[in-house]
Amino acid sequence: MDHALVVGLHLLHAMASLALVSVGLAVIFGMLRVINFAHGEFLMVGGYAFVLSAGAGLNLWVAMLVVAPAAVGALGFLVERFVIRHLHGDIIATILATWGLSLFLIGLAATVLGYHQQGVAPPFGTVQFGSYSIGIYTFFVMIVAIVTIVSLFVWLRWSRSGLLVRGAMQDPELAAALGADTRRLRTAMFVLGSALSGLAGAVLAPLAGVLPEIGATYVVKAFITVISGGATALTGTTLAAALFGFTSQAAAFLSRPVVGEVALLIVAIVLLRLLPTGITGRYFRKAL
Amino acid sequence: MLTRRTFIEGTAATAAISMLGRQTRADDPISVGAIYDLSGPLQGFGDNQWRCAKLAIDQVNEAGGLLGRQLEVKLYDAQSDMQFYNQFANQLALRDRVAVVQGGLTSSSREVIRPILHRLDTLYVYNTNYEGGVCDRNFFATGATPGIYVDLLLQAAADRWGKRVYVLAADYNYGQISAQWIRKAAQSLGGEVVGEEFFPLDVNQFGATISRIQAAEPDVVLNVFVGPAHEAFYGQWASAGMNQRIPMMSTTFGGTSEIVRMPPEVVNGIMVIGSYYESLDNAFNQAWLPEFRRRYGTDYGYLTDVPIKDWYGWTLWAEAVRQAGTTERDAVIEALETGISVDGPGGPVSVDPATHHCFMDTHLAEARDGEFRILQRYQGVAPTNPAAQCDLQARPDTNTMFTPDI
Amino acid sequence: MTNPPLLETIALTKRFGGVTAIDRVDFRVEAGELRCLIGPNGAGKSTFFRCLTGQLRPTAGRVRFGGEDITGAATHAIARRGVAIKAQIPALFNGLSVAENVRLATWKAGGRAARTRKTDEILAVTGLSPLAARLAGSLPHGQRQWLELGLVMAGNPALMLLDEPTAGMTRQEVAQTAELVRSLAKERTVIVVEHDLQFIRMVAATVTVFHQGQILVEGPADAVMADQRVKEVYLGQPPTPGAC
Amino acid sequence: MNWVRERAGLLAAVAVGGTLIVVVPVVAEIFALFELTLFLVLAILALSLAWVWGFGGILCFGQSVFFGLGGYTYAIAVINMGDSTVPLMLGILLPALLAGILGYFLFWQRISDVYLAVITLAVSLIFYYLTGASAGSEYRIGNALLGGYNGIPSVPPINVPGLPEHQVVYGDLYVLTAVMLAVIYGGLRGLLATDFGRVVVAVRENEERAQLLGYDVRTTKLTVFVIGGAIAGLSGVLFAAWGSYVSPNVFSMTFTAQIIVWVLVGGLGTLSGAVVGCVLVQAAMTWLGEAKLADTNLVLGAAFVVLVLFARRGLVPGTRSLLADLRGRVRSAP
Repeated sequence: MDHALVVGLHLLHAMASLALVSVGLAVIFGMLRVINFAHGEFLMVGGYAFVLSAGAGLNLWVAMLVVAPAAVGALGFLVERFVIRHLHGDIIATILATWGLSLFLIGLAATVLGYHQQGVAPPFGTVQFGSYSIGIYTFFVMIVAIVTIVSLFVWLRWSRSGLLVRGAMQDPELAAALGADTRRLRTAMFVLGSALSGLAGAVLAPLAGVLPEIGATYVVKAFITVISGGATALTGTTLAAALFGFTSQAAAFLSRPVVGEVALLIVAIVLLRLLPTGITGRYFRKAL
Repeated sequence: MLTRRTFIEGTAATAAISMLGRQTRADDPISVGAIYDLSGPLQGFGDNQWRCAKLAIDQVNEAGGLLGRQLEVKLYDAQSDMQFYNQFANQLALRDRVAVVQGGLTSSSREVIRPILHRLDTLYVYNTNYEGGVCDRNFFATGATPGIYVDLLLQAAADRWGKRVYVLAADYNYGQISAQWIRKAAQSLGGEVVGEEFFPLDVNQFGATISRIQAAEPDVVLNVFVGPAHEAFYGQWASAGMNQRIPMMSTTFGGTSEIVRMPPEVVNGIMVIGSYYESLDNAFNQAWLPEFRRRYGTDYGYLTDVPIKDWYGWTLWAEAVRQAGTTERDAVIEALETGISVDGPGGPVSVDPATHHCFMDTHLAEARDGEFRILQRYQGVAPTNPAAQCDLQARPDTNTMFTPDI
Repeated sequence: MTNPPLLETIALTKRFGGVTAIDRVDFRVEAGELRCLIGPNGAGKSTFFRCLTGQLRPTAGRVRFGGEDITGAATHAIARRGVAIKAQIPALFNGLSVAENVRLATWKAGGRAARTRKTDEILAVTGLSPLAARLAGSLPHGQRQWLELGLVMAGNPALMLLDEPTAGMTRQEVAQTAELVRSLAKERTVIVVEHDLQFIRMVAATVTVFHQGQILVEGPADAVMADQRVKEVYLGQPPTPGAC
Repeated sequence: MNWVRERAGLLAAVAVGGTLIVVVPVVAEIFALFELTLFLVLAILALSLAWVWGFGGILCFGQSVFFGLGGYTYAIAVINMGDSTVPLMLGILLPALLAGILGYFLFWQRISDVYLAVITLAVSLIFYYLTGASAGSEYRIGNALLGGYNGIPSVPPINVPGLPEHQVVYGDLYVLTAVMLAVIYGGLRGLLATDFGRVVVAVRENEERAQLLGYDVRTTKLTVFVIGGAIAGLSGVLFAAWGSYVSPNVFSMTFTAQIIVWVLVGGLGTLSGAVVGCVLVQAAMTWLGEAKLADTNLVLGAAFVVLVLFARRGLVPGTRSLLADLRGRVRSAP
């Protein structure tokens, strides 16, 4: 019984952390149709921002929930303003640009920050279920993921600015004709997506550590999750993260970790074969 | 064109070219080759490897060089990419005509360059702990092999906590072979391996594993993790409160300054084994470590036995050249095979003529507040596991990599 | 026993989610006929065309061409049977030259020499010979229309579907196009979707009126124009070019 | 004069090819040839993606899978057989076969764009994990140990068919590779000039229009994909023979992204761009590894971003339009 409960919690955690890792990419992909290959490095920068400011004596929660998203949001602003904007949505050019950015950020982190920044231990204690224990921080990660995604949904669904964003996602020209400043909107959404990546990087840092190359462990799964989600990025990504997180963790429980990794990829392939335009290509068209 | 081809046809001819190239005037510098990962995912290892190597080379040069000649090091950054090891090894042997090549970190990098340097008659010294088994007259290893380490660790665990061990290892030759040694060691101690899991190098979710360990309730967990993704384990282990409940040992922890990067509350108590820790109080280290810090500052992380072996590798080679009176390969090999010995920050190290691996002091230590506390010293530990099949004195033509007979 | 019609649909239906774009349409065209389809925006004309070419798979019903069932067949297979379409917005190979565009459509002509001859011929007919080396993507709209017509003609199809061939054309070009369509219809069956009543009068064809996915009326042009129901449909929602 | 101008690209290619095959082996040092061999091997791989993506319009993020499969197939087969002739064939055939199966899976379901990219990437990563999980003596095929992440070392070189003792190494391997590259480049250009080549480009330009003209887009794409797979496989064979080594790394995200980068740097939609991009990027990385001026990632990353900003379509198209500009200016000058 305890075992089932613990397994269930681990499954939820895997789903939540995959969603958290992917959501920033989903916002950027959903709004700008830009695949940000530097996404992993945005998470890395978020992790460093958190670890460095916490190490400098800043309150842990301020460092995690404010400084990290703000820092990566600022980075996102610069990237959008000086690179992405000038590519005019050319998907091929953005692949090369963001890949270059990814290498650049890794190199920068390796040169400037080095490999010796001290990490932060996961706060909180543990809860006990019979002979099993789980870190309370695990629940915290789930809560952050849920709060992030739910507030995005609420904002897009019910606020005026959310409506504007949805309109611009559907038809940028029409939105522009109706007086929306789509250029500023694109910048704003890129910054939002970056900030969310920064948040995710910071929240996961105590569990994953921070190194210049840490982004590589995130980017592939985030990429596959977001694309498999399909056209309606937020709903799609949430569903895909749940499916993939569940599959890989369940397979890892039943067998070896490598089976978990492969299972995720196979499910992604089968899914895209059955729904060639992603989960939300066929269903949930009216979702966000 | 034709002459070139006939030249390249046989290795003997190639050797002749290299020999010709090495005939130099008495005051020319001696070219030596170094390949390290100074960028890419392995930079965390490569930076300190190179610092230690350079210290040894600089010390030789500052003391007047070798045979009255300065060492001129050709350094290449392999960028954590095997194809560059290939390119640069060829370049060092064919263009730079170096007297020795040292470097490489992963077993794959070693197995890429070792055959090349063997074929091109250029001496190769490899300075990293690895799974063991290489038997090649042109090859010397200063690194330790896991057989020795796991024996000592499990003995220490049996003395302190018990004999039921849970093994976590990288799904990697090093991890697989280590796991085999662990099984054997546990058996001979009368203990048992109650669980064994292997992880691809980029897995960083350990929830399932941690709950399985909780179910198995071992006396001790022994990990052989490799790479940055696996580091995530420690945070997750501590988050679940396990670092207070089950002791943890590792043969790999510490290699990339984890001890200063990870919060003490996460890693305190992890028991490790290796030939060097900064906290060693021998006289040599008391002078050596300040010298290292004088040259490189203090922002290098923390040195353990992986980078330090590069200092030994270069120092051993220099000693052999002095003894041989020449940089010529065969003479240097013969000098090394006399069981040559040097003192260093981790204690004296000497070459085993039969296996071309090294005898060295080994220390049991425990992570404590950003430092490794030395628990025990084992003197002159022998390179046991390649010894079983490899005898380069009896069979100098051997050129192979044995799968250790476990 | 009479010959089967060249094209026949039986209760052809296409639904998108909850919307029924084509609703049980029974439609037939005899060989050699020239037919106009009209109807207000959203009446389902373009969707109907796309069901005929296999670009869309009908939800229900059958499509017969030359007596054979081609429902759900692959687009290219239907094209090979001799159905060609000029889309509403010209679909060309923008990165290829005008001549290469045409040449690609001439594969039925035979060997290399025959294809070259056919290409030259089509370029001449459409007045594009001087522009043969230009990239299709760089042509102005009117000439894109001509080029696409050229592509459709080059395959020498038995059935030609033209979706608003005169959109964006000048009055004079409309007249030219009408002339061309009339001459094309001499050797084959042509179905034209058109809003331009002047054009319809010029080609003097039988007219089928679509409304809300169904056939409202069918008959000679003048009679249909005079029909009260047609007037109501158009008064309720006057035709605007550019959308379906 | 006009004749020359119209065929300037072709003439340049012939000149470069001739120099590479005939002149370079005579003047260059062995180590330089050795390095150049690698660049040309990888250029073949770059060509395969330039063909599949730039001309076939298939956004394949897993070209590495055919390269890696070619390398692994060759390594395993040649270790077991000794003579390299059959292994070389297998190293081309097996990737082509996989491309056929994968292509059928992809194109008959009309999977396109980024979704196709994700599937091909996922296939490559599956190979990455599976080969990576093959450490241990139980994973062996005949005499070949798979070796997990360590890969397969000591892969025998290519030999003259039937004469295992006549190994094709260093200068000879260089000439073989350069000839292969020239043959493939010429072959692809020739293919593009045929009616089939037109159809390939037509499918890229407007898939629906091609279908409406009666072309079976699926078989066209499949053919393109299989040809691309075979070329990538050959490149993998040469890579394994060059380095005597193959490891799961060839299936990794980093490696497959590198192929995309070569093609984009040189210019998508050109064949010469892929070769130029690949050789330039590889040479730059090698140079940075030797010179150690700064972190390789830092320099390379910045270079890519700057390149995208100033020549969005890549070096070769960028240079072409620059030359055309200059020519126009010269002509319009009084």
